[in-house]
Amino acid sequence: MRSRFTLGLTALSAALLLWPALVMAEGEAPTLDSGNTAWMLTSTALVLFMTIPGLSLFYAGLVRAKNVLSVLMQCFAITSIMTILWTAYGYSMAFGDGGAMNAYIGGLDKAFFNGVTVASLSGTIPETVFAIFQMTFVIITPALIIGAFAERMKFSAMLIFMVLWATLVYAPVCHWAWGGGWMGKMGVLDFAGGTVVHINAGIAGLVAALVLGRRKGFPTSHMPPHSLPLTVTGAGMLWVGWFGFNAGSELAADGTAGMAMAVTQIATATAAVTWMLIEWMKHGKPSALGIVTGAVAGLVAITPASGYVGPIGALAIGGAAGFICFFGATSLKRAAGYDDSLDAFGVHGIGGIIGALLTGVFASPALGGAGFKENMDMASQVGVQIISIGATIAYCAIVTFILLKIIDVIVGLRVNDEEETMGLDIALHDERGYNY
Amino acid sequence: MRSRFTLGLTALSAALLLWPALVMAEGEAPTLDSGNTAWMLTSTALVLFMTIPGLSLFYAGLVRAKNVLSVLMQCFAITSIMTILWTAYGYSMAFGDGGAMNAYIGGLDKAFFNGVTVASLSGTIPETVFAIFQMTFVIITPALIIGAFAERMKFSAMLIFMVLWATLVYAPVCHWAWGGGWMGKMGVLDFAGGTVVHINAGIAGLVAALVLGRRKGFPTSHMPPHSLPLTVTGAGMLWVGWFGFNAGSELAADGTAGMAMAVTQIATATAAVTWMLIEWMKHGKPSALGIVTGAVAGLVAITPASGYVGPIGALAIGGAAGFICFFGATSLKRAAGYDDSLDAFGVHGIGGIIGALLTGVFASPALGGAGFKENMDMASQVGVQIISIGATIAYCAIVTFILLKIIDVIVGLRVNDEEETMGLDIALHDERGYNY
Amino acid sequence: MRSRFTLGLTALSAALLLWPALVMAEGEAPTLDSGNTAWMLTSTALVLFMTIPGLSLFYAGLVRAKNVLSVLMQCFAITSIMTILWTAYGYSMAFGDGGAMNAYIGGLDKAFFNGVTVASLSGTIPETVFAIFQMTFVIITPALIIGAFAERMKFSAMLIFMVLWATLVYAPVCHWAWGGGWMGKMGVLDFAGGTVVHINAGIAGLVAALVLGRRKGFPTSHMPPHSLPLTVTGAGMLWVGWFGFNAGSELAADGTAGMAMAVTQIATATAAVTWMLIEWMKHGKPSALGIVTGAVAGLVAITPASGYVGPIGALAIGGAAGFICFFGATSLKRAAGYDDSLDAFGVHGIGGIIGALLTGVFASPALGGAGFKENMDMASQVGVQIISIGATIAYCAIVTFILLKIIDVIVGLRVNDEEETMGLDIALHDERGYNY
Amino acid sequence: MKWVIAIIKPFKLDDVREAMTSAGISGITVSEVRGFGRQKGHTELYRGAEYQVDFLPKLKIEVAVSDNLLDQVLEAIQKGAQTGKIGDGKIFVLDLEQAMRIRTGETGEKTL
Amino acid sequence: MKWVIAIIKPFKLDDVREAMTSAGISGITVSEVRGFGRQKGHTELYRGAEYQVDFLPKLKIEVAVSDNLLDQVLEAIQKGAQTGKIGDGKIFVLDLEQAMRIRTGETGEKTL
Amino acid sequence: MKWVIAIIKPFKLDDVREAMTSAGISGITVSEVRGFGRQKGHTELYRGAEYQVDFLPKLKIEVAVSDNLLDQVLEAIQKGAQTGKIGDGKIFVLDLEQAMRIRTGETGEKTL
Ligand SMILES: Nc1ncnc2c1ncn2[C@@H]1O[C@H](COP(=O)(O)OP(=O)(O)O)[C@@H](O)[C@H]1O
Ligand SMILES: Nc1ncnc2c1ncn2[C@@H]1O[C@H](COP(=O)(O)OP(=O)(O)O)[C@@H](O)[C@H]1O
Ligand SMILES: Nc1ncnc2c1ncn2[C@@H]1O[C@H](COP(=O)(O)OP(=O)(O)O)[C@@H](O)[C@H]1O
Repeated sequence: MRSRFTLGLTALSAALLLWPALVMAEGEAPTLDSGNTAWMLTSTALVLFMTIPGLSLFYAGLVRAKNVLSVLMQCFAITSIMTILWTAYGYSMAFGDGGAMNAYIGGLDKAFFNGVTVASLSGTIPETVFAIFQMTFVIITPALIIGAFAERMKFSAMLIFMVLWATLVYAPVCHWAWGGGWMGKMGVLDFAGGTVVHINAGIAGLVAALVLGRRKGFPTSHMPPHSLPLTVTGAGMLWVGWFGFNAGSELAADGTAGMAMAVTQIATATAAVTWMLIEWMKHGKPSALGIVTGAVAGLVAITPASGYVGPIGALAIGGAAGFICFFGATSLKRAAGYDDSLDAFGVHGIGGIIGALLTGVFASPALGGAGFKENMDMASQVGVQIISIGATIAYCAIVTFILLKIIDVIVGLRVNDEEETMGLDIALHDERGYNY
Repeated sequence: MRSRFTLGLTALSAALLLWPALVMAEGEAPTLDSGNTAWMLTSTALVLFMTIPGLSLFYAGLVRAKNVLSVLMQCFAITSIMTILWTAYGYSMAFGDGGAMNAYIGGLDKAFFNGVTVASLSGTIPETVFAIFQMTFVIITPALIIGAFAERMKFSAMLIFMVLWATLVYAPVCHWAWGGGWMGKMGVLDFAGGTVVHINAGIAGLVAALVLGRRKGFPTSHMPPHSLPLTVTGAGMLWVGWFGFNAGSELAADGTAGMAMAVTQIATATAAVTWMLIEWMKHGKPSALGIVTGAVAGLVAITPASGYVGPIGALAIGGAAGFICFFGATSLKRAAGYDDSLDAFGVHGIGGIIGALLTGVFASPALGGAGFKENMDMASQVGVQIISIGATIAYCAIVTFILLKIIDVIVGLRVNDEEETMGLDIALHDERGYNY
Repeated sequence: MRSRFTLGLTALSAALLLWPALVMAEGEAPTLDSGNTAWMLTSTALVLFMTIPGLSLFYAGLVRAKNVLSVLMQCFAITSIMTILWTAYGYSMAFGDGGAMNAYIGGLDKAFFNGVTVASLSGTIPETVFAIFQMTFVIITPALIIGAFAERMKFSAMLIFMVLWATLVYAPVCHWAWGGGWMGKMGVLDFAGGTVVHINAGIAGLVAALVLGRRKGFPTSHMPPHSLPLTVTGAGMLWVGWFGFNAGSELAADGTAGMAMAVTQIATATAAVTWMLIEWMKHGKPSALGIVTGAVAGLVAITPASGYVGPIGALAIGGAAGFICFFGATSLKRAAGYDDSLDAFGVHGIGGIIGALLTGVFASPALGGAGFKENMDMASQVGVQIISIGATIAYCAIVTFILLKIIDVIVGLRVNDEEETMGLDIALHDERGYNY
Repeated sequence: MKWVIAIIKPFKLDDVREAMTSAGISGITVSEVRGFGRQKGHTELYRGAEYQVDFLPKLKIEVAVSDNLLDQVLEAIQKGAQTGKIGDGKIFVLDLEQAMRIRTGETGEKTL
Repeated sequence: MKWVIAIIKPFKLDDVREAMTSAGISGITVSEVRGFGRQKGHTELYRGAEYQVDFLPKLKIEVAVSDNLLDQVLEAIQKGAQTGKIGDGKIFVLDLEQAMRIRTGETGEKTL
Repeated sequence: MKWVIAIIKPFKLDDVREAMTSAGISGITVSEVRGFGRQKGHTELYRGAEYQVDFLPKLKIEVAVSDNLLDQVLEAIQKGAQTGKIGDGKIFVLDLEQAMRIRTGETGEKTL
């Protein structure tokens, strides 16, 4: 996310620039821009829309009817709890000033939105808007993880885990990349959350799938999605909402936001078509679940790249994501034998890694990109990307593993066999999804 | 809803302010701001989205399968009819000049959008945008009421009632609070519709539930929601759309809009979590229907407060709404024995009262709020709030009661027993919701 | 779509205009306006939202359960393929410079978004945004067509047809009207796509319905919609998204955009109510499917008119659309005997023609409109509208027919009887919509 | 033993079950069916296409009873399901040769 | 009296009902079932997980008939349901001991 | 011939079908039913309104068998469906008088 001004200056003609340029030269702070604010208010709504109802429907359609509410409820509860957590201390830990520790974590100076008033600005938009835009990110990231352990985790254990995970994994990694921490300082390119959101969620999901173990009956008995229309609807909503995610990460309504939206569209479509074609060739028929999964893989992969690459980069990243995630969510999962129920790792983990890596390549101006960070070339940029990916994977995997093990001892992670057979909706929530 | 300028001035640095300040000093009218207009166009779309599909899905999921279309149809028909009514005379009655009667009702000078041209402004946005933004409010308010009499009211009677109610209740109360009437003059704080929308709808719902009587079989036979996934989806859409409702009521993309969005998010999440925890403690399990109902209660309660309170106020109002509405929609309803089918009163009526009241408290700058109306302190502000709440309740209850009684005599309010058993979809609309 | 400046100038007071006016007087190009850009980013999201999930749900609910995924999949695949096509050459063919052939078709100078950079502007918004806003139009137009041949067309044939149709029909007609071609030069008024989108899609649908023939069992055996709640939800989404379609076509957040949104709302509501009342009178009961179909008819008809007419025009156009399309989708279809499964022609074809025609009438300032094209009166404007409608119908019908015949020979258009009986979901995609 | 099949109106299920329980029945099986009979159906109308629906939603109750309970059970079902209006449904009795409880493998009347 | 159970292909319902009505039947009960038999099912595939579905959607028709109508009814069902392709289904006949109309309490053949 | 009706727990379907196939059965018909019996149901709670659900989802398997296969089939179903916990279900056997294959019109044991 970079200042609107850098870009704005390029785009504006000299005459019109004269006056604000003079003002800026005298060291004035940026002022509120109603257009940028309008777009960021909208983007915040769009990213919230990604989680509820978007992602929650996408996931809900994929589980069996007896677990449909458990998934919807998890997404809704995460949305609510993360809002409070972010208000209380998350925003401050991620974007506050960490003093001596600032390379690793922010401070508590902004706890309970302390000092964030109606008049506070963050660049050209109100700081409240920046804070809640970022809030929608800390909402969707844990929600993505639930895809990995759907249909078997206790609701209570899930809540405890998510609170700890957001505090100990999300907030620090977010600070590293965007809040002034070491990763950003090192020059990582992560426009909208390749490391912070998707790799983080994907790895946490993989660890959770391994620690919790497989669902009863997996993989011998078949567990078809109970309602693919819900899933396809959710996928459409994710696609639309993702415009806020990626183009919103510019924090302004300008040329970069426009390009971010364009490459998001192109990469997503390319990944969807790629997945469809591979499936058509491999299995003889293209499926609705296939094409929407491909689209999500494309959305994931373009996320870190969206403000940095051009149309050509989008085609390449989309194609790669469709191709590699296809094997991640099918062959790899079957070969390794873990039960990543809804492919949180196969799509978000793998897609995020592909995207973060290729951002280092297609940011190249020669390939239509916006350029590398200062004093970097493709090699050094890719190096920085790899370090960032590696650090995120390692840190996230270790902390997630420890957290899950501790929670397992204290409250237990899984429902018992009878509850799993009966379905989580009745077992944990005393309600049924459908009464036709 | 206050002028962008008041706030803008605070936020802008002196240097930049100089020029527009001079201009304004010369008494120039405000000019169109594309950023504010962009946000208000978006907000209008968001608030329409709250009714169709948002609220209509929320309610549709809660009824039995044989009545699903009746609810969807009522919401859709209300959307259409209110649009015509607002165009023809509603907007003029609410926001036109009432001359000598202006304290109570507007005039007909703007009937059929007379004088509202492409060039008309309302503050910094086109007047067309203001008029249709307000139109989305007169759409959702009657739609909220149907929750109280779902599954038993005649479609024809419903239409007649809504037209009369919007004319004789909504338009005047809207004028009182926002159109230059006595309530606004008295200094009520109602940012986005605590009295106008929610108390109004909730009270009308309660009266309707009492006049129509209970559904056949209530409360002995069980009437479980036929599709909670629809309800949870609708709740998510309401949450997202509500950003337009509350942050849009600022009529600008500025710091107040940002804060309104932030407190909306915080109060909603707090109410949702509060409801979930109470249910967990009282019944042993938290439910999906519970958490989403809590969220709606939070959205309702923060509505009048959204432009006036800060994060602390939001936490308090959300907590109070979750707590009190829980008992309103469960214990109170059972104790009193009325059949408010989908809890229009329990959630909107009670939540609206809580919010309108607490706005008078948490607007206090000492509690992080934006301050009371001129020359008011907390006591006098709360006094004004109470008078406004009381007047709305009394006026709405009386007129609603009279209207329903008259309509009952003329066309009859309820379907007959056989139609109720068969379901309204077949009985009134000759169609069935599902043909699997 | 006209420049924000024309209108802005009218609306702005002299003092504030002075400075920018001077600048413009010196011949400066328009510069990026963040407010307009914010609105266009939003509009792009809204129009994508119309197709996925909006239209896809609208159509999906109308088919039988065994074909639900086929429809969702077609919409999703079209979304993806059209994105790639538009990026590769569609945008260039429609909006590029066609040199000597420019009256009929654009060139390939902008293929693969060549020259469309972060800094490129289209008026006051980034060109990327203009290009993807237009992309969402080339997505929805083919998606509309599938309503005509739902439940029987091969997926492979559908894909081939759509690629060729978008290339040979959509791109040229789009260029004619909006890209600098003969129709625009002649002075056609088509604000958001009466000819380009709706007549085009409706006629292609009619031809497809005739070439493919009826579904097995039509019209003797009954094929009730499998889930009207999906359809009503989709209709609500279409309505909301259409604000981006129509008000977005102004390419700015200004008074014309506001009026476009207002007339969209009014015409849609009027058409919905009109349809409801006719059905009530003719069949004794109003239906949910009826009212939402009426709304879509209204949305279609106001599309070409939205930037040119006022509230009175909207009431008239909405009423006409509701009335005439009612007979188009019921009596006409039954009389003629073709199987336009989901009424792509009955609603979009007929509604588009009504709207395009009446635009020429209600653009009249005497009727509250924005005025005719330069040097035109109502007669000449209606003449131009008729020529444009006629040319679109003729060109589209002929090319569509030829394309379908060729594809039928090469890969075959229809699934076989057994696949049709079994349902396209299993037959073509190896999946089932629902597993309750 | 007898195998009793009753077709009833859906909203009468609770009444019938209670009546049967009072008659000493401890297990029944219910399924959703569509019935065609003297009771008139309704018309459905979708975009002008009319459709006469003759099949109405009914519930089918199946219960295995010992011979000596049969009469009481028939009476219980009839009482519970009756509204006196057309479409109340039918009760059918077939002979049941054998019954087995899966859990224990026991057979005969004691399994009912 | 006889209790006739027919398993048929879903899209044949209208034909069968018409044939039965012509044969003098005034009431039938239909339910949705899944059938496993000689007719091959299909494959479903979700993200690479293949699943062989052997159960096909069928309709079960149940009808009580008087002994003298039995043959005509069997013929009517067979004619109405036949496509000649595998999977057309089966008809089963059981003995029916008693029938009662709930509304009136009458029993015997006249209730059918 | 016999008409065998088994009420089982839904997740046991695959086991039962396999056991029956091994016992020589080539066709069965399955439907979704709700069972009321000794097995306790559960509570549902919607906005404070409690509801005791006594009906549990079960599957009903219907199969026509020749007399000589009956015992093996009963054994197969019992083995396949048994979990040893309450609610495993029941098997009922009725006499089947006649069977016909719709496609061919053949009747008797060979149609099963
Ligand atoms: N001969 C029959 N065989 C099987 N089911 C029947 C028969 N006759 C009626 N039914 C079932 O009983 C239901 C009620 O029958 P109907 O003739 O409508 O009213 P009534 O029971 O009052 O005579 C029908 O909907 C059908 O499900
Ligand atoms: N022995 C049986 N008992 C119960 N139902 C059977 C039996 N055999 C077949 N069916 C039912 O009849 C349907 C059709 O049988 P199938 O063997 O596929 O074809 P066909 O009827 O042409 O021989 C099956 O799907 C199943 O529902
Ligand atoms: N007398 C009966 N008639 C018909 N169905 C029965 C009868 N008794 C039990 N059932 C069916 O069998 C199922 C299992 O019975 P239940 O008493 O719960 O356990 P168990 O089979 O272990 O004794 C019930 O849910 C019901 O569907």
